[in-house]
Amino acid sequence: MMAFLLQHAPPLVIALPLVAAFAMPMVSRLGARAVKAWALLSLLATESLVLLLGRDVMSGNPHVYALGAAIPSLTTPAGYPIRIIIEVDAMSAFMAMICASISVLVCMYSLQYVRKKGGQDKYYTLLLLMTAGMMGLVCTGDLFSMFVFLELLSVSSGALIAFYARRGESSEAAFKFMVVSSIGALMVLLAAGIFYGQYNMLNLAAIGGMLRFGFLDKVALVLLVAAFAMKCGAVPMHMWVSDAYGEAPAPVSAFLVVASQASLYALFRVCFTLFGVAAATEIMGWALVVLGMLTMFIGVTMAIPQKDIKRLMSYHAVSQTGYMLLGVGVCLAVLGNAAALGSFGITAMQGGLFHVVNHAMYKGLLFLAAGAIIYRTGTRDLNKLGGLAHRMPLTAIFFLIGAFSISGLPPFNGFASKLMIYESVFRFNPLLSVIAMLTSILTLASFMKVFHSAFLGPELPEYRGVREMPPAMWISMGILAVFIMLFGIFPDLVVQYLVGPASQALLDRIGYLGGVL
Amino acid sequence: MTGVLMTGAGFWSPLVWLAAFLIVLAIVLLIRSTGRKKFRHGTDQTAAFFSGNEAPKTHVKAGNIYWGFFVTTGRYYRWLQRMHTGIINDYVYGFVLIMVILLAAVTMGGLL
Amino acid sequence: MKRKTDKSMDDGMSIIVKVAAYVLAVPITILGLYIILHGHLTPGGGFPGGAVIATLTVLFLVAAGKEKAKALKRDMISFAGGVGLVLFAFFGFIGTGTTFFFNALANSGSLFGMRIPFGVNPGYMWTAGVIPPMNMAVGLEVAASLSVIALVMFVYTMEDER
Amino acid sequence: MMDLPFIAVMILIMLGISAAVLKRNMIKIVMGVSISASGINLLLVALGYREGGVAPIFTNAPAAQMVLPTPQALTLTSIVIDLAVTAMMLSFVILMYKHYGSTDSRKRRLSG
Repeated sequence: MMAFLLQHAPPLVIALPLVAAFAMPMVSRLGARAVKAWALLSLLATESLVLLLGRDVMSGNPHVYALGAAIPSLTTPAGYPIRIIIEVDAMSAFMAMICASISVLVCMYSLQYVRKKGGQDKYYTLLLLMTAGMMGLVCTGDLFSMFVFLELLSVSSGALIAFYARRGESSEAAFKFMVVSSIGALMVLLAAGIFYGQYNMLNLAAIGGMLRFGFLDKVALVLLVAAFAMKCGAVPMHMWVSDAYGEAPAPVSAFLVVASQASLYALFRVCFTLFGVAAATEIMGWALVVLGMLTMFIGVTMAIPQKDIKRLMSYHAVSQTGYMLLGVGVCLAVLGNAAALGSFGITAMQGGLFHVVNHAMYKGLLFLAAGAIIYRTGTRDLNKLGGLAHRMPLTAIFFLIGAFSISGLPPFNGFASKLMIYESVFRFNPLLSVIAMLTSILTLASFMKVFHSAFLGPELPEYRGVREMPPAMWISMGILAVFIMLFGIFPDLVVQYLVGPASQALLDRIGYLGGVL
Repeated sequence: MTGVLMTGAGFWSPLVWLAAFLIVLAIVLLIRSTGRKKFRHGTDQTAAFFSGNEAPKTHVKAGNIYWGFFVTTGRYYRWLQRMHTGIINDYVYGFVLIMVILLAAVTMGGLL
Repeated sequence: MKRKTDKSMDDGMSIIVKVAAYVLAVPITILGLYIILHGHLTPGGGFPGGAVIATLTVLFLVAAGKEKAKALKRDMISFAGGVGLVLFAFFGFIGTGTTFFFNALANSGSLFGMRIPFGVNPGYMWTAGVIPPMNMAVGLEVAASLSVIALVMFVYTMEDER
Repeated sequence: MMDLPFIAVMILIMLGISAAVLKRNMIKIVMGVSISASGINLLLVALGYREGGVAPIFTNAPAAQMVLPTPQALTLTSIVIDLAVTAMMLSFVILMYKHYGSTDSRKRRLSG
């Protein structure tokens, strides 16, 4: 049974949340409790399947699965790959584990957070669809499926952003999100068309094996990089992020962070696996580094003056994405230079990937803490908040953990990944490292502003009746906080068992191509 | 060795950091315990000194924090405000701009 | 903001449009079903056929108007859509003994399992394995969800200002 | 003459994106996105065309080389997705019109 599940795990991790979402209209006839139980159970099942798959993949055993073939590993029946192929290597498994874990916590938090009458089943359907889209995006080995899952992700997250349709702002944010992300996805489709016209293939590995890097390939590279960089919120294409994250319900914002990181995965996959050393890696790497620097600095400076707590945090999400782009961009820039790659390139990439998982955790925790404030006080305006630590001490502690972690204070996990990025980037170009540190300082400054204005100070009369958040919310936040501490105290184990294999898989282009061909 | 993260140029050991933190904490508590014991909570001892008057119990609102920072960097922030218009056309324009710049960089890059 | 409520759409359009719509309903249904059922033989399939059937809903909404539109229950329609999708996934899971989406029914001799004779043929209905049932499932789903979209948008645009 | 569809594709995509950048009416922005999508669908269909090939339909097929049905499948999928996206965007425009009373993209509340 376990072997059967493991063999069929790659399509099942996509199909399980998808089928659970399809069945939701039937389950919703049994009442709101059944809807919640169904969503949580199916996400837990997905999570356990992903962990099962991830443990196998991380131990150096990538899975390749051809849908509809006579045997799962029959990828090239006529000498070239023809079917939809799912390829899960350590990098995909790493991302899939992040997505699945955060989805479970977000669902748990939503059990009490989402109180809208009559919208429960739709909320959980869309949450499940989003999970399926992310899983598909990180697991697929096919450029066209990537487009399909990207659109599935965009449509479901667009609908979730506009969940509180009574507010005009959320429709506005969702409209902007949909326009921008559908144009981005169209560019991905255009790139897929360009590849199909040249090589008659859509499989990432097959295209990578035949790549000539002519003019059309360069156009396709630019389209893909621009589209995925936009989807992960790089400056100057980041404006949708602050609208969308700011207006979505708080758990959805926490989940959208992971959605952006799935796009980041696609960006790395395209740069490292599809193009690899053959392409202009130095230029592309520098482009990512410059984008990363801009993202980091403009994101954080835009965050400081914000007065809406969630909008402020969304700008921080933009800013933190810059660190990942910086770390991995440095590795991409030195990809052709074996000595530099060995001495600091790999560390930079590991720092970037470590930051991905850390960011998913602490940003999730911060958004959930913001959600708790909004849930109890009903306002998101920092000018109206104050003195909440008297009434919500647990929220204050969780918020502080998240804030310390995002600002890179030891011994939290943000410090470990940022230190890896600083020290490796310093050997690449010291100026970049200095700007990155300055960004961290500004991050701490702006979170102290939030902490001071929301939690500190005398108790305000209008919040005298505020109580601590309900159990489902603090349990999910507590799990995140515990993992932040653990990752902070044992960063070497995380790097050794999770990040290390993932970065190796991303660098091992031949291995990925050989999995299919 | 468990607990030591190699960062390329150096290393980071949270366990050692925690141990050092605890030692410093112990020293701080030690010094603190030698202090005077006359401190009383909730008396005039803890009240803020406000020229002899009753100290106002107000909360500094978020909009007033870092006022000087924004005054100093006003030109930069005005530039940022002009950039973040919030109009969807500008979002798409930024995307097209990045595509053009990247395309120029990738195609012209070989010539330079 | 106050806006005038459009009462003229409450009872639908004129009697001519209504009669024409009711007459057209039969050929539209038949065309849709034909496209769905022959999806594995001719161009078309679940999505185009379902979309054709969904035009029926649009036609009904436009012709009959807002009052009659209340007869269409959104919950029931999305339930039907869910059934279609779950059926589709079920046919995907049938092949899981070998691989996901494996066409287990094809050439098996059972329902839709007829072997296709090689060469030019007029099209045999009982071939193609799981593809025709999947087409039907998708047809049901698409017809239902497009109807829901049309219904929701119709209700939105007709709704009075709060 | 073989390049004609590709020129049309480029024109359509450019038209769509320039509509999204330049037009201030949100309905027109949605139309621009749809036009770009149609351009890309045209690209996929044009890529699938082979001189002298027949459509990949077994029924009453003449004895000639069939084209690979992949581009057609891609086009159908992308049409379906485009439909969903357009429906979503239009419903957001409806909602925004209800709240803001305008379809002008400059009438926004989220900025900065």
